[in-house]
Amino acid sequence: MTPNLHLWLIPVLPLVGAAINGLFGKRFSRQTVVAIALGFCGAAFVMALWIAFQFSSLGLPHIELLASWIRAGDFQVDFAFYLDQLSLVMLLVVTGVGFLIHIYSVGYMWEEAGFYRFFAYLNLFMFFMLTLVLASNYLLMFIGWEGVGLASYLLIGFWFTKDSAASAGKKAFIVNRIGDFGFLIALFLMIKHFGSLNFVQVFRIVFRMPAEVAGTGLLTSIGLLLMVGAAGKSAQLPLYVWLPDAMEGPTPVSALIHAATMVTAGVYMVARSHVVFDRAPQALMVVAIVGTLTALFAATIGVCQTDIKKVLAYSTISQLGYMFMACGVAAYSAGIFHLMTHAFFKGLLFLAAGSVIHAVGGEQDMRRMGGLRHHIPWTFWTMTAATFAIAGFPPFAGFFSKDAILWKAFSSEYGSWVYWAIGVFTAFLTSFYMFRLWFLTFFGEYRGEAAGHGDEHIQVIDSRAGAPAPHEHGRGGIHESPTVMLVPLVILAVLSFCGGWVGSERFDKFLSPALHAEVTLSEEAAAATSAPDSKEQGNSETLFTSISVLAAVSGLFLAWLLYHRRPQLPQEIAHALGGFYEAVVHKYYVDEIYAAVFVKPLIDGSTRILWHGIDRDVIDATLDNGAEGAREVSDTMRHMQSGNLRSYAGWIAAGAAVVIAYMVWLGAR
Amino acid sequence: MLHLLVFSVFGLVCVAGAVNLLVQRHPINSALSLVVVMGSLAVEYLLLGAEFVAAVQVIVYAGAIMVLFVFVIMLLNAGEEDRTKGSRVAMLFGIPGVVIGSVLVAWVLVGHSGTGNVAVGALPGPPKVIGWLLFHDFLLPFEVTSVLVLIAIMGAVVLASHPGSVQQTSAQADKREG
Amino acid sequence: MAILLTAVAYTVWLERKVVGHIQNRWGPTRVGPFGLLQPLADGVKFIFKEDLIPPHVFKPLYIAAPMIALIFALTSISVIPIGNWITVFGIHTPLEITDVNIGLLIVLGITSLGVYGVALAGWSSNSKYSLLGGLRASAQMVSYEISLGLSLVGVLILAGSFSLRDIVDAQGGTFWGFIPRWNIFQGQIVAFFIYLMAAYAETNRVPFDLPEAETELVAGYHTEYSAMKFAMFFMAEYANMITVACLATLLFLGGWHGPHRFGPPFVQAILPVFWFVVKVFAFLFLYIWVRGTLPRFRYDQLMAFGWKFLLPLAIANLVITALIVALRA
Amino acid sequence: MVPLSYYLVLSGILFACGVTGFLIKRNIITIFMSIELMLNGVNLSFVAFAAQWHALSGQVFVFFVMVVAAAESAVGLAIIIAVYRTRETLNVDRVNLLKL
Repeated sequence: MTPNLHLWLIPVLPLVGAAINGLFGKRFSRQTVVAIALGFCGAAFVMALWIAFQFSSLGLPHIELLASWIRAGDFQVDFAFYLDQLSLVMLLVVTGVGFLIHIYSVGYMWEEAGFYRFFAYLNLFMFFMLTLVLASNYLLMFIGWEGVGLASYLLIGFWFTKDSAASAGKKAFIVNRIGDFGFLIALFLMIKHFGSLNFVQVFRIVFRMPAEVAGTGLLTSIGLLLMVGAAGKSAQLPLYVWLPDAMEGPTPVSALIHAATMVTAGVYMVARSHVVFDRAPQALMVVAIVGTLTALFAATIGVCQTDIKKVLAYSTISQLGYMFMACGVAAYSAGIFHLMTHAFFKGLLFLAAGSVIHAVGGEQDMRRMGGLRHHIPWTFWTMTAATFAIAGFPPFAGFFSKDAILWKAFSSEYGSWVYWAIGVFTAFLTSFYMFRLWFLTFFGEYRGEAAGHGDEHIQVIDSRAGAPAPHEHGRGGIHESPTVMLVPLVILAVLSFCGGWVGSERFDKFLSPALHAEVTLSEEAAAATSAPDSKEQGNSETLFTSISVLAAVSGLFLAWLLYHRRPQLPQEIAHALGGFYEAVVHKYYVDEIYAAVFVKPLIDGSTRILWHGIDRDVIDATLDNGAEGAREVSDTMRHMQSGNLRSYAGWIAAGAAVVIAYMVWLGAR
Repeated sequence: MLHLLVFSVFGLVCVAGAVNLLVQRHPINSALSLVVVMGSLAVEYLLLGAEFVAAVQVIVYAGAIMVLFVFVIMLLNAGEEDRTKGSRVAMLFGIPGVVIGSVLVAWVLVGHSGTGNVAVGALPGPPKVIGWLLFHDFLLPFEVTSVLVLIAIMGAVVLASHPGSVQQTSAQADKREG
Repeated sequence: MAILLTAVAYTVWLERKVVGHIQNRWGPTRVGPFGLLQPLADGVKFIFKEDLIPPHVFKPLYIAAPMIALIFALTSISVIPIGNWITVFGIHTPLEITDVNIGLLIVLGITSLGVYGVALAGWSSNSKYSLLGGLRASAQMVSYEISLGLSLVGVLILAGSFSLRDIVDAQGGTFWGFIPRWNIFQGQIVAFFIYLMAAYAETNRVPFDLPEAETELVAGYHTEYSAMKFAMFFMAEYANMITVACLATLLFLGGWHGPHRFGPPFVQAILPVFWFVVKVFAFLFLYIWVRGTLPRFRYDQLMAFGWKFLLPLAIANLVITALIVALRA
Repeated sequence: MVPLSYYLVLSGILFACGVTGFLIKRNIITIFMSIELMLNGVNLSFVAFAAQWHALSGQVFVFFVMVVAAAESAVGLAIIIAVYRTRETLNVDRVNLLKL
């Protein structure tokens, strides 16, 4: 029997860390807080590594039952952990990158108030992410799903005193909830039709069902709903609005959540339930379309963003779009491969951006930066590595994973050249805005005031709504970040450099047992792709890779041309484009539209209809009028009690007369 | 025909007494007119053959209750009733209303129930039968009325004899005690 | 009527003589032999005296009151049968003015009306004394009326009828030869005493004559009256006395039943009447005798006696007689 | 022979007078008397009907009415005395305050 791996230890360790920090953090010194947080997260990482080493000797889907949770009739859900190649990869990514970000944030958040609170949230986030990844049934995954949403809310709104941060946190949480809503309905459908939520049972039932080629059957609807959940969590087209605003949170948070882990949850979930998607081609097509559109859309917005973190946020959305496009064309392994590489270089980009902001004293606007390569060489070189990686230059990781996706997008049985074309164009845009960022921050002369002495910092800080923004220690001008921040940067740079060498085929083979073992269809696809036209596939593949490299280089050249050679050129282009440029700058007014379409009517509706209409006019009215009516009646009656005996006598006589009349009438009748 | 004559005479006396009760300003006069009414009623009862009732009427009503009234009137030495101007409305509606009402009632009564004629003394006379009835058929009401009277007595005693609850002039004191 | 009035006059005379003798002084002696004409003298005096009417007196009632008193006093006599059937000159008439089968009731009714005379007199003479006198008199009469009525009920139960004649007939015959079968001996002794006291109270006589007590209330309700009106009251009072006496004889002393019959048929016819008169005379004598001797009751004693003693006794007596009758029947 | 209806008319009239007295009169005692008058009117009709249907129970009812009337007047008069003692007046209109 496979040895008991105590999988449950991995999520529980960060939970313990979070508990200790959260409950007693106030009394610990910063060093102890760091020790606890890093210690537990590191332990989880070591556990993951230890499992990875043993992995080859393990049985394939290794399920460990911890305890039974719900036992309602034949429906049964229990705390069980599921380990296979896919979850192992995710495990390594999450714990690895998470650990590095922990180290980084020690330096970044050193002067922050609520230091312990930050690390408690981080550990909490790790716990939820790990439960999500390791869950063996959808319900436990859903817990992780919600928990991650909660942690992101807490972390985004870390500086809760700043109302923009608080509302950003709220926005993130609400949008996620909308996504979760779809996910939940999918769960209900599964319970109804499959009677269970465990991956094993569900996949076995779905495996036997025929593919719903025509029409929208059960599987398609489940697929679509899962897609909604994933879109909410991974910020895809309809529900991406929360991600750019999530930049309000501290940079390591953005790095951890919006680059490496949380956003990838959606991709992981789609990959995990590939069996469902394989049986529902329409759903798969939707995933692909959404993915590509998001990629293109986000990339266009990213092009004209000025805030360094916003640019990275939109690039994350577009890269996620790539991953979804990959899943959409049933190239799950490519998607996951890109996910892994993306985690490395995007994490690095965010952390580097963090150290850049750290260096210039909290300034996030690229227009006020420039020529920083001399001041912060380490950050500059690591940033360069990440930028080349994301742009997709050959030796770097990004090239391999993106190229794999693009190739699968074209060649895959579900794919079509349209996806490939958009993909390439987006790749071009990606490299363009990445190098634009690169040139603006590191080349040219320094445009910020931080060059002077410390006072600007204060002025700068004051300008930002006087909130206790992260007041970087303003000692002297631009300075390199402390080593504790640089070490993770270097590691990530190395990873993003050589991450790609694994190669998509070897990665594909590695993941195939998890992703393709029982899937007949995708096997043929894989076989088809790899076997018959391997030769012809070989040269067409090289053709495609060369095209994508060309796109990346042209992106670099354009960025160099516009932002390095002739900096005034962008303004002219902006004027030329006019309205379109304005729209793009304002993020196609999506937020405004959402506000107008959804938020406003909801608020107005509830106030006007629910509050005024029903509550006030109906309920209160009835009560008040009732009371009023009673009072009036009693008032009229009161006059009768005048104390005047003879009026009483009169009333008695009248009453008697009435009675007599009635009697007579009765008699006479 | 004698009966009719006697009846109408005493009937008129009754009505006159009743009207007098209304018209009289001084309560003592109205009290006496009431006694007259009761007397004539007693005679009416005799006409109807109910001697015992007549006798009791005289003894109880005229003899006891009216004496009580006279007693109270004397005791309280109630003065003339001050004539207040009757309200227009009362006059306007009151009198015609009453007249019409009584005429209507009279017409109905005369019209419809003209059946029975009443013979004088036709009632199975001796009070013994009444006694029998009283103590057999109507025993329960009899007992109830006796309890009622008991309560009435107690009530009267308590109410009337409550001395000095209110500060009163000396004149009243001796008068009341008399 | 004539008989009654002369009887009234001579009762007055009798009373004054007897009271005088009790107080060992002579009664009226000067006018006529043994003062026999004294009542006549009084009557004349009353008639000729000036009949003044005090100011702001409630005129109509002031005058009416004595009349009411007298009228009721005299009417009650009408029902009382004096003797048995007598056939005089072929006319077979019962010796009474009218024979109503509820005689007793009528008497009771009229005595209760008598109260009005007294009450109205007291009130209409518009003076504190007379008002108080009137109040007391009427209160007294009303309360004693009840015990009077109850005491009579005992007799009724024995006789079984309201008609006085039947009651008297019921008392005919004797017990074991010598004890006459009068009600007084048929267990009605207690009733007789109650009756006696109630009667005194009814007529405001001696022990209960507080209303006209000279000492305190200056002749009570008829203080303001003079001459003729006073005479009326006076006569009314004595008439009542006689009525009560007759009633007593009828109800308790066996009416006209004498011990035994003797003498010729003519005498035989008169005999019942003779017995009746003798009994009435005896009762009156008792009256006067009591007047002369007993002290006057204080008012609250009087009322207390009336309500707390006499009434319960009367009820008890009634219950006992009812039991006897029920048992015997 | 006196037709029954005459009696009823007479009692109706008496009752009417009683009611009007009850309404018009100012003096409490007079109001009481008009109540007695009404009761007498009723008694008359009782006896009249009793006579017509030769049922003695009618008369028995009269007794009960009398008893009730007696009780009522006793208590009523006591109240009147109490009222007079506190209010110094018998005029109904002035006796309309519960508290002195």
